[in-house]
Amino acid sequence: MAHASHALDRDMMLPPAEAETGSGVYTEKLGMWIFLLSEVMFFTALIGSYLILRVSKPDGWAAPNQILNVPVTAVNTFILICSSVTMVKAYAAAADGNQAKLKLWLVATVLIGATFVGVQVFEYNQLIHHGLVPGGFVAGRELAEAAASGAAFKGGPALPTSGGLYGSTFYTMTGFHGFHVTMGVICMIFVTFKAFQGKYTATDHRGVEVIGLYWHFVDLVWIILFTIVYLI
Amino acid sequence: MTRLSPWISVGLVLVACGEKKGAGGADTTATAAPAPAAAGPTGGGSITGTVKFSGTAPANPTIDMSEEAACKAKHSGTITDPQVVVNGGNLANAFVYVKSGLPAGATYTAPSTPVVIDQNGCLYAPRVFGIMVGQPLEIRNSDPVLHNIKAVPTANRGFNISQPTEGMKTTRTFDTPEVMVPLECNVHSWMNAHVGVMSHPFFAVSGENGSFSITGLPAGTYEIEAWHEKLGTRTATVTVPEGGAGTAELTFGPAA
Amino acid sequence: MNPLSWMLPPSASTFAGDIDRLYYLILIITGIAFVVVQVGLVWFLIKYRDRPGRTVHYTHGSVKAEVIWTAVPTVTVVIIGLLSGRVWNQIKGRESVPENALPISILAKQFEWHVTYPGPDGVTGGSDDFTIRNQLHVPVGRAVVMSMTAEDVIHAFNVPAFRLKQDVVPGMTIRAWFQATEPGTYELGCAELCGLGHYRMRAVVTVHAQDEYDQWMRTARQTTAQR
Amino acid sequence: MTSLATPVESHVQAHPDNRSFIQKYIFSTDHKIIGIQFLLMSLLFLTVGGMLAMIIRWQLGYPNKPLPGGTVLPETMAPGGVILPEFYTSAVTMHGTIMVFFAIMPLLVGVFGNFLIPLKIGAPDMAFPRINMASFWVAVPAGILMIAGFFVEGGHASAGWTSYAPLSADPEYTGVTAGQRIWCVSLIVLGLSSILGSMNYITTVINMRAPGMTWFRLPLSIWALFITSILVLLAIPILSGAVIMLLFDDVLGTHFFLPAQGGQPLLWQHLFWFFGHPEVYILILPAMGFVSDILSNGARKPIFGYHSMVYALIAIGFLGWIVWGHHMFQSGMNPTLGTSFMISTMLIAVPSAIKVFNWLGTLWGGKIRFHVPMMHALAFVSMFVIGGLSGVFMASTPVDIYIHDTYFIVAHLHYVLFGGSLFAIFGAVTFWYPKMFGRMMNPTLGKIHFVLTFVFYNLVFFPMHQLGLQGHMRRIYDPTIYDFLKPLGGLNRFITISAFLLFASQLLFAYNFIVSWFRGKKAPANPWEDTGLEWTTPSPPPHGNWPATPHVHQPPYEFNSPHVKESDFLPQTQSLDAIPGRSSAGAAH
Repeated sequence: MAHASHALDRDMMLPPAEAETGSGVYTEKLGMWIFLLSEVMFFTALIGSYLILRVSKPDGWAAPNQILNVPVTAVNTFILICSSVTMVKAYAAAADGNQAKLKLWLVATVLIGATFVGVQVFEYNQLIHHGLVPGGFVAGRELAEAAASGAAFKGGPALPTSGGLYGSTFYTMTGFHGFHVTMGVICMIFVTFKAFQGKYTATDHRGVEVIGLYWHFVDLVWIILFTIVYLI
Repeated sequence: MTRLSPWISVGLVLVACGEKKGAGGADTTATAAPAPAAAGPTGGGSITGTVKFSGTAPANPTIDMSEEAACKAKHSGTITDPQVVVNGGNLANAFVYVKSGLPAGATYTAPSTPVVIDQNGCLYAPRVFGIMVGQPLEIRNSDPVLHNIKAVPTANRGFNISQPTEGMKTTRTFDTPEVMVPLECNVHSWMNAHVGVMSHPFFAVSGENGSFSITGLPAGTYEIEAWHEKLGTRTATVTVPEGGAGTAELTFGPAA
Repeated sequence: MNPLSWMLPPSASTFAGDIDRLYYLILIITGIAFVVVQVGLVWFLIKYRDRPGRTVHYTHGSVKAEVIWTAVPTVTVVIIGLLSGRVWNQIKGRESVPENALPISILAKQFEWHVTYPGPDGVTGGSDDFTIRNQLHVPVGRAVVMSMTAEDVIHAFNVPAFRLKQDVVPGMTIRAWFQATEPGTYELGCAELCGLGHYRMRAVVTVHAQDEYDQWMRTARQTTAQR
Repeated sequence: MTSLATPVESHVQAHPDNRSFIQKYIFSTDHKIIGIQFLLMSLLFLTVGGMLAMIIRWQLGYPNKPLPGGTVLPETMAPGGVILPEFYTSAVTMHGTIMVFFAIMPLLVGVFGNFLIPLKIGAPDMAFPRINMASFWVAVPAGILMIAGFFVEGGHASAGWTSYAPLSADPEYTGVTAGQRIWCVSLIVLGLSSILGSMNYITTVINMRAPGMTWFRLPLSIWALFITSILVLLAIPILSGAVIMLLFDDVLGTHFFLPAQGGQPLLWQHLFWFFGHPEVYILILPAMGFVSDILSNGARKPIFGYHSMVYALIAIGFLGWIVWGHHMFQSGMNPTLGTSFMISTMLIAVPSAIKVFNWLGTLWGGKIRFHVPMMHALAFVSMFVIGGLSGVFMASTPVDIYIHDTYFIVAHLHYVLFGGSLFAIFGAVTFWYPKMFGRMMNPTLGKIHFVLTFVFYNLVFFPMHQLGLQGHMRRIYDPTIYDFLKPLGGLNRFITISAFLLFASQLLFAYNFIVSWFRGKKAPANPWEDTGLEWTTPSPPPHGNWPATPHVHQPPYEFNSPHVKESDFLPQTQSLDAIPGRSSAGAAH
């Protein structure tokens, strides 16, 4: 049985107190995994509702690229994936004890994450300008006129006569994803500050690993959302 | 409330006797506009006139009140919904109000005396009336059954309140002028009333004989409008001399 | 009627037989389980109460007992489930509506039932239909199929005497059928909270003998046509 | 697992306590204080929920008669004391919401999850003490919001605790604007608290068990809380997602549940009950756990069939996810789905039956001590049987056609939630009260309270079965509108009178609870002669719980073990090797 004479000396990535064998991972990491399970269920509720609504009313949706600007979002998706790469780099640097690289990659992740959110805000702006809001098409704006005319629109079929479900699901799903990225960026800034204070060592870099888990999860959710919201 | 209800009941019985006689409930004559309580310009002038109806009045729908024995007992014979009430070519229950012509920026203070709407015999009384912005509307229930009164305005804040027992009173106000705010009861879908919310006190409702009178006006030329729940609106221009009376006759035809 | 009875109130539709039988079957099964468990519990409490000289039978359990009391409830509920499934399909199954059922459509709104009867053409949806508020008239001994929808919120069509309950959902048209067996008047109430007037959302169901129904139908067509 | 000859010196966990008052009792990270905070808050909500129940009962027993003392209520709720239909629907809604989310759920999970998990598994505190503190202080604003809703214009939410859309999604249908939004926001905030809490419980149980506390040495209360936490973790986010969509429908004009542009009212029901059925088990599983602990203690016997009890818990936790459709048999859902949901629902009766028979098996051959917690635990078993059996009626789809949305359902759910959960809570509070406050509750008052509660409880809820069988609908303001319900007026009044007496009986509990806190007899470390780890540390335990990490050598319920003769119980920390002349053989189960 391992005896730790002093809390500060021991490897904090081991269980904090003498205990029966648990999950084999340190508590913060286990906690994050469990928290992410909860997040999975949250997005399941949103995505599941979207799929049910969409399957039962197939004519309520626009084709890809009619309303949403897929190329811009594809680039944005690539940006977000890059941030996962920089996150992995930051973790590797932390595990190596390479402080300079840790700071560099963390800052990069923060910036790229913020860029993603910025592009999403820009996208929302454009959509609202064209007339798509959570409640559907805004009367008098471009999209509402196009939907009312019943004519083919932007290389696709005619727009659905009501954009209600389209706007509802689009903004709710992408909005909550964006909210999660924003929260991630805020936490990441906090972690970056701690990195600049030299709080992460080769033996104890729990914060970096835990935020990394969250970050990859948010990325993964986006890839699913991008596929089902933008591409189909 | 209890003091009033016998009279209203009598009124309702009268209504029920002759289909074209009464205008429903306590709506005896034109609802007098509340005395102006200062602020905006007033005067001794008035507009009087008659709301007419030409042609054959449409038959009013009958109401099957069999499920509400307590209400049915307040009526006799076939109960009809007094939507269009015409007496000898005169149209009752038209809301007449000054639409324009008052000095710009004139403001009028609402009186604190409430306007009363009663629910009696499962009908609203009065059926059409006016109220000033901020003036209390007292809603009464003289029936031993549940009524809920739901206002479905476009400019004002709506309300939906219930009065499960006889004798209940509730007060509400409106804060924006609106012609007209429909009032309805979700329990008895035949029950409808309309209230005109005004920023000034110059309005009236045509009585049994179609007559109306708007008093207290300063001299000037006014556009007045008559609104009827089924027949739409008619407008007229009236000039009121200082201290004198202008007259107007507004004629509705059968609904288009 | 004895308010403390475990019997179901009188019924007036063809569903009642099956539903009531199932109810009584479950009542008997659960009644036996109830008595066995409660009596056993009380008996144990008396027999094994703490008193001088009592020695405890130290045990961690018995696999045999576990198997028995897993198997018996499983078999019982599966049997109840199979019996129920059959009856359920006869009542609510999509294919269960009899061919010659009389069509009626019902619109539920806060806080009324609007019943639309077919005109002389015998089907609902034509211009000869007529609508009556809060009154459902049906002939005895003939299946009636109702197409139900709601204008605003969810309501529930509930005639206890017919043992029929069906939510009425805005945006959906739900079909439900029944066949009345006893002429008379019954009450139709809303069973799904639909707002402050929910409790007042009541209508009368009148079951007529066929000739009386035809007579009623003629009169109703005339009076509603006059409106 | 190694057997250790003597308790091993390990690193020190309890440190000198030099925290300030605020750190110690207000913004405390100590799981025991947080548990007590949850206890006080949820007992307060239990009272509010109970008062709402009195309002409901008054209206049903004496329709349109002024509520005694009702004139203190504002004109928008009860003018002249006469309860308005809109206030009645609000009261029905908030009684359900408050009891489920702010009373029973925090009482079971918030209070005892916090208090018991570290103490029973031998941990110094939760895995994340600060997140634990946050989970309480997030619940507080949620509670304040929920209460505030009563005082806003338009009144509180009135679409039922299930908030079926579209009634809940558009203020036009209820006249309630702010109240419904507050309801939504409060539940979203409370959901965050629950998720933080359950994440903590799960991590703690997995990673912080004391040496020797293997999975199958966990007391059933901890197993139950563990399974419950998993259900909370996975179910609450579904509710949050659904409530967010509901809120958006109202505030942002989205169309998820509004049919005008293709939204689906039934989608709300599917989401709500996909959350809601696991929630039902969240509200009963911990109670089953506490009752198992108390019954074994009272019977002075190991729990009968420990392993099958654990598997039954797991089975209920698993099956709970595939039965939600049984709330929707009459909803217009495809009837074929109804049949499959019926089968899964029927099957869930099996693990429940296993638990009941195992409890009886535990009593069989025991030496039963009738202390107050034991009485409540026995009442739980008896009442849960009734609630479980009445569930079979509505599981049968054809019978459900008749009894759906009637008082039969009300009777059933109260037999489970009051007869079940609340009796277990009374039992658990009295059982662990000495550990929480270091004092004993008065047993005489406790017994009087138990008897009165048990009698009046049954007088209130048992006749509701009959109301339901006569077709009495739920949530109706005035049953006398219906001719077929008129003969039930007397029964309704009888229930109302019993309900008021039931409520009054709870004053005894409140008195006992408060007075014992200050005046109660000082509690020894192990007043009930129990085997659990929490009884090896003083009452109340110090910050850090034990001077040294306890080591576990025994299964949880070793009462009257043949291996010890000196006393009739063998604490989990007791090594048989430490007792002269004993060997560990045979004790390991």
